[in-house]
Amino acid sequence: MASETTTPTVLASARPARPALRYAGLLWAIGIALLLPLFTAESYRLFQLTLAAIYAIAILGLNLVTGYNGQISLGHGAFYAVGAYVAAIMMDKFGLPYWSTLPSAAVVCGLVGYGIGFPALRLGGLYLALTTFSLAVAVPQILKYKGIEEWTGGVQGVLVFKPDAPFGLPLSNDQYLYLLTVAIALGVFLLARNLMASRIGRAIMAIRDHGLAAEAMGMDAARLKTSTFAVSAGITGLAGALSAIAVEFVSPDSFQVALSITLFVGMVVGGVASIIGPAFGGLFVVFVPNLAEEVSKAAPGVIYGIILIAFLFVLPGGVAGLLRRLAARLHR
Amino acid sequence: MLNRRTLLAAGAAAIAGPLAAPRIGHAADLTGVTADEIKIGSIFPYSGPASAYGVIGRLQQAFFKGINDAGGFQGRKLNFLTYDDGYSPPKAVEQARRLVEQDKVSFLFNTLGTPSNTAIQRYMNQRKVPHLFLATGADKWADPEHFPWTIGYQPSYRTEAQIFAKFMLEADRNAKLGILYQNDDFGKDYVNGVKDILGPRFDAMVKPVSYEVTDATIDSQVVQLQSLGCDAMLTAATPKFAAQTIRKVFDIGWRPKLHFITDVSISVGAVMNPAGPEKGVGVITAAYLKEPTDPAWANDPGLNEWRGWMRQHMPDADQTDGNYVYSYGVAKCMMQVLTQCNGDFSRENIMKQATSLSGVAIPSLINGITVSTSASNYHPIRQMQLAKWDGHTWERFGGLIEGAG
Amino acid sequence: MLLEVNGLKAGYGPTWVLHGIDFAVAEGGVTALLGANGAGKTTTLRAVCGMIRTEGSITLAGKPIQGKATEDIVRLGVAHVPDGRGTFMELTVEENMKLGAITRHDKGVAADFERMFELFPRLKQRYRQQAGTLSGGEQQMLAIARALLLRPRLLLMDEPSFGLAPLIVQEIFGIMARVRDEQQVAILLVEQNANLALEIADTAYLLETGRIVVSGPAADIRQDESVRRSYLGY
Amino acid sequence: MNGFLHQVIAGIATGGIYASVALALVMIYQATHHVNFAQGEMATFSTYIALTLVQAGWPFWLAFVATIGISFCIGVLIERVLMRPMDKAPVLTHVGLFIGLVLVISNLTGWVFDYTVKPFPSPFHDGPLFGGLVTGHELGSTAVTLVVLGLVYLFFRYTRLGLAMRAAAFNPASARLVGVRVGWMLALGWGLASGIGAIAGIMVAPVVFLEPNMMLGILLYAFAGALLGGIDNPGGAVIGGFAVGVIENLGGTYVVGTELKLTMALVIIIGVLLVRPAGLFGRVVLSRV
Repeated sequence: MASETTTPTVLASARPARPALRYAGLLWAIGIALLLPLFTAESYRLFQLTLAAIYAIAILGLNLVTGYNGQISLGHGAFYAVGAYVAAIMMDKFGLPYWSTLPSAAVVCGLVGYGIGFPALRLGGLYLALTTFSLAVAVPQILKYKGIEEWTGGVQGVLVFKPDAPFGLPLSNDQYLYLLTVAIALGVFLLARNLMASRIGRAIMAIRDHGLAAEAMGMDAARLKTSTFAVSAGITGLAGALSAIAVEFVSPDSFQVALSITLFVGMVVGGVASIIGPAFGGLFVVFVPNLAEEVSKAAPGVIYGIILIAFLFVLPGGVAGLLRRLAARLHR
Repeated sequence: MLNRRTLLAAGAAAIAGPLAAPRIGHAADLTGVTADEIKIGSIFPYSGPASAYGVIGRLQQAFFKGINDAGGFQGRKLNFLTYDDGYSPPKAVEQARRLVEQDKVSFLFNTLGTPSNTAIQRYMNQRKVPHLFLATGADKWADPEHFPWTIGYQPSYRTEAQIFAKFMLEADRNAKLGILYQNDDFGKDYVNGVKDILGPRFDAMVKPVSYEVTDATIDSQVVQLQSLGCDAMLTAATPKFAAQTIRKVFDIGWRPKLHFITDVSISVGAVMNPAGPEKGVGVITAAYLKEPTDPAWANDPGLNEWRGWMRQHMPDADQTDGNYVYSYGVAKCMMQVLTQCNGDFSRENIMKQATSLSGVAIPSLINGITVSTSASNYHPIRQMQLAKWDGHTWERFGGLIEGAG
Repeated sequence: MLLEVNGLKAGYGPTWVLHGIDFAVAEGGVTALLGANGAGKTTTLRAVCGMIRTEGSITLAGKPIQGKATEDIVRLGVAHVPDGRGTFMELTVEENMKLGAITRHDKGVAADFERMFELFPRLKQRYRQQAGTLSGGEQQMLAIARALLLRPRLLLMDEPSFGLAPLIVQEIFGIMARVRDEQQVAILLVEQNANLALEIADTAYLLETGRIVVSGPAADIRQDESVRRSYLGY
Repeated sequence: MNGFLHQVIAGIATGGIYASVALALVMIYQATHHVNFAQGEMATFSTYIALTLVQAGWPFWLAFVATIGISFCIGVLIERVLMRPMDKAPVLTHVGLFIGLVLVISNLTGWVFDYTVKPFPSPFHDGPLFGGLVTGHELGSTAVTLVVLGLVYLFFRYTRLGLAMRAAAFNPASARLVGVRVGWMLALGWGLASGIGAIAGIMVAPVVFLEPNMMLGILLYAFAGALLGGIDNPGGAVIGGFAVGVIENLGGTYVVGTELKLTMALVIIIGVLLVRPAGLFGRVVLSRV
């Protein structure tokens, strides 16, 4: 659907300087690769790929603020959780349609992110990292709080339902959800790409690289930083909402600290300050733990940790770093 | 969306008929069963914060391997597929779908954790795949009307709390009870159980105080309960915090008339001895399992069977870990179901036999406690027995108590 | 010659900034390295003490030091007053100075401290203060004192006049002249202010985009009208 | 009033735990300018080593010293093998490495030493004192924390090596230019932090009991304490640790309830940081150009 038509045209036009033909082929290949599972994969695989796409969106959000803007967040799982709960509560308590929850989750998380962005301004590097980390620890506990139990379902969480394909499309829930997620992911990735290629994007990176200089150049660094935090949180919140719909369940245990760590790992593995990197990060965090488990049932965590460390040894710049090097070689 | 929901509700009602009585199933669903094997699915937290429970899954791997090495079960190999969910519900959904859709297991067995099982329960019932003997003490699994394919195993925490509350009322109608509970489904079930019994008197009689698993100590909570004037205490905590509680209560010189403790935390080796055996004298619990480090069971034939099995199949495992006893028992129970199937391993029949257990004795259960189920009784283990710590062992007293269920 | 450099290439990324330069620093005395912004002066100093990637040969008193780690080169008696002064902002003046002598285990350290206080009386006044609170000139003095406390055979100085008021620059160059006259140390001085540098130097080299274009006794270069016009711009 | 006093004292006792771990965090920060997320897991692992030695019949204090030594070596080894080859990698990649380290060590601990809760012996008179207000162990371990703090202070303040380590952490480029072997200083820093972590683990274990996740929550509170006191100030971190212990108890008991006490502690800390971004006792780096 959307992926088929929008991918080649928009991406190609976003890179006008490049020879369009060379990329058109690549983009068609990507488009086909994205659509292929729809017809070949079992619904369980589709579900996994859907999760990977959702994580990719969430990681992209994190990458904007941490990778591009240099504000280290170890607590993006908190926004993911808030997005998921917004979706679940809207669907379960108010009977609202699933599609309406997505923009709402993004907006709510954007506002929360904006709020967090203010103290973040005053907290440099490490302090911000640790503060956001504790936010990630606190959120599950806040979700359990009895004062809001009526909404959040307390420790029991909230069950929701997957949507059917609209307009009588001959697709299963899993197929439809996969398409929807991939389409949204493409949209978000393109937006992020265009944002980072724009003047604002350059300013966002300038703040990371030369904070004082950027300010001296007349940029309103504070506003830009809080806005970046908001956009980042909004994107991650959107992913959270999608996850609630795909998993059909939210509970405090779904959003423990490990989630924030997972997102961070995905970002580093995919490639810091890269648009395409998070897509690989999403695949990594969904599939590599299963792989680790195949290796050792006794201690899958040890294997996963070793794979992660080895991966970073081989590719300190993540998958995106590797791609950049390959591209440079091709161009030479 | 509303349409869909009503539709589903109607659907649930519609399927409830045939499902509530799986025995009348028409075309037998033999997924996961071939002439040479039966595929069994399982999910445990082998990694992450709850990995302590991974040992349950590890014993079961060894258990089914042992059966296969000895020639299999009625000529079939029991192919036990177990995956890690890291105690994360989304991951549990993924693994459950992997087991059901990709590996095509016959049924899921002993999946662990209330959140993870909540996340997959509806899926399992929509797919009509047996979801047997969940490793969680939540009360909600016994709901044959809505979820005929899901059945729990152990007595619920809530039932245990009800037993404690009744006992307290008999001892002292005006006791003031302090509850220290872990702020999750496990802990809250104890609060709810006490509420069930005390009803409107709850607020006046009870002071519940919670702790988080991330807390370093529970000192503050214990001090708080003491200064609020509580004269009875219920500790719904995991072993580490339970041991801390017993020690702290003693150390600050607080001597509550009654101190109840969840049966999750009655290990002599991991709770009572670390706390200081003399500090816990008089603490009361309601148990259904034999505790491997309790000298009372040193020569118990049932536990000796388990010990012999452990020596043979898991010689390096830590025999003081009660999770192994639990796991061995539930695996035995599973074998009883498969035996009762009498060669018909359709999903319908497996579910039917799992809900037709009558008085099955299991070596790990306190003598006299048996497993019984029926189409309307989805509480396999309903009995417990009170026991008091005497400084060396849990001294059982009174008869078996049938839970409210 | 104390320091001999032949065919030195050096750079940061994949490209070279220095394209094969030769120069030498005699025992004692001041050698000046002049040139415009971006000519490669700072790069040369960094190359000498092993902070960046290099090719070619560098020998100190006849022994090759090319490819050695910075700390090992420093321990052979090469002190470096880097651009930006390299002050340990969080530490006190005292600790900064102690760090200068941290590789020394001889008995002369105390006497050298006294000598530094004599050269830089202001450092004595600010001895217990956090170094980050010093003024730019004071930090420059601290950096020189730190370098001298190593008792170096070769002192590399990167733009000691940079960003300082003329009066302070005067003071610092005065002290450098004293050091040159009173102490056994060769100085390799990088300066943009050529006039100032040539006053104090014995020999000078002129760098342009990574190549040495002029070399000779400082006095000759000072006098050479055409060099002054085309390269030094005064 | 009695209850209030008890809460304060219980808070100080728990705060002592946070303080000792916060001290280890600050140590490694001073020496490497990294915050090691695997610190807690490393400390737990060390504590198991100590337990193994004690159970093998070693006298407590001998096992204590040996464990510190072994932990020191493990710390140095990790720096040499894992961190050294990656020192040119971006800082976010380092955080990724720390996460990998947490995964490996925490799961390894459970795998090797089992998950059951184990009692850990206390070297002090381990019983209630002063009517149950504190235990002998709590007093003893607080004393050990303070002694370690004193030694750390003296080491950094008055020894050549301590100065070189601080220089290497603050400004590695300049440190090289005065001849400091920066690579080894970082390795030593890891070793020291790992050793101090082992002390913290051994002092904490008798109170909270030993199990593989022992440090999970404690590490978080220790972070909070270190942030509150100032991540570059060992003394501040110790005070911060005690303060967090008291704040969470009083807040949990009298203000928001136990469910939100962690959240409240965080809000307070963020509040403090907004006013004093470098923590209560952290040094703000002044610089003039």
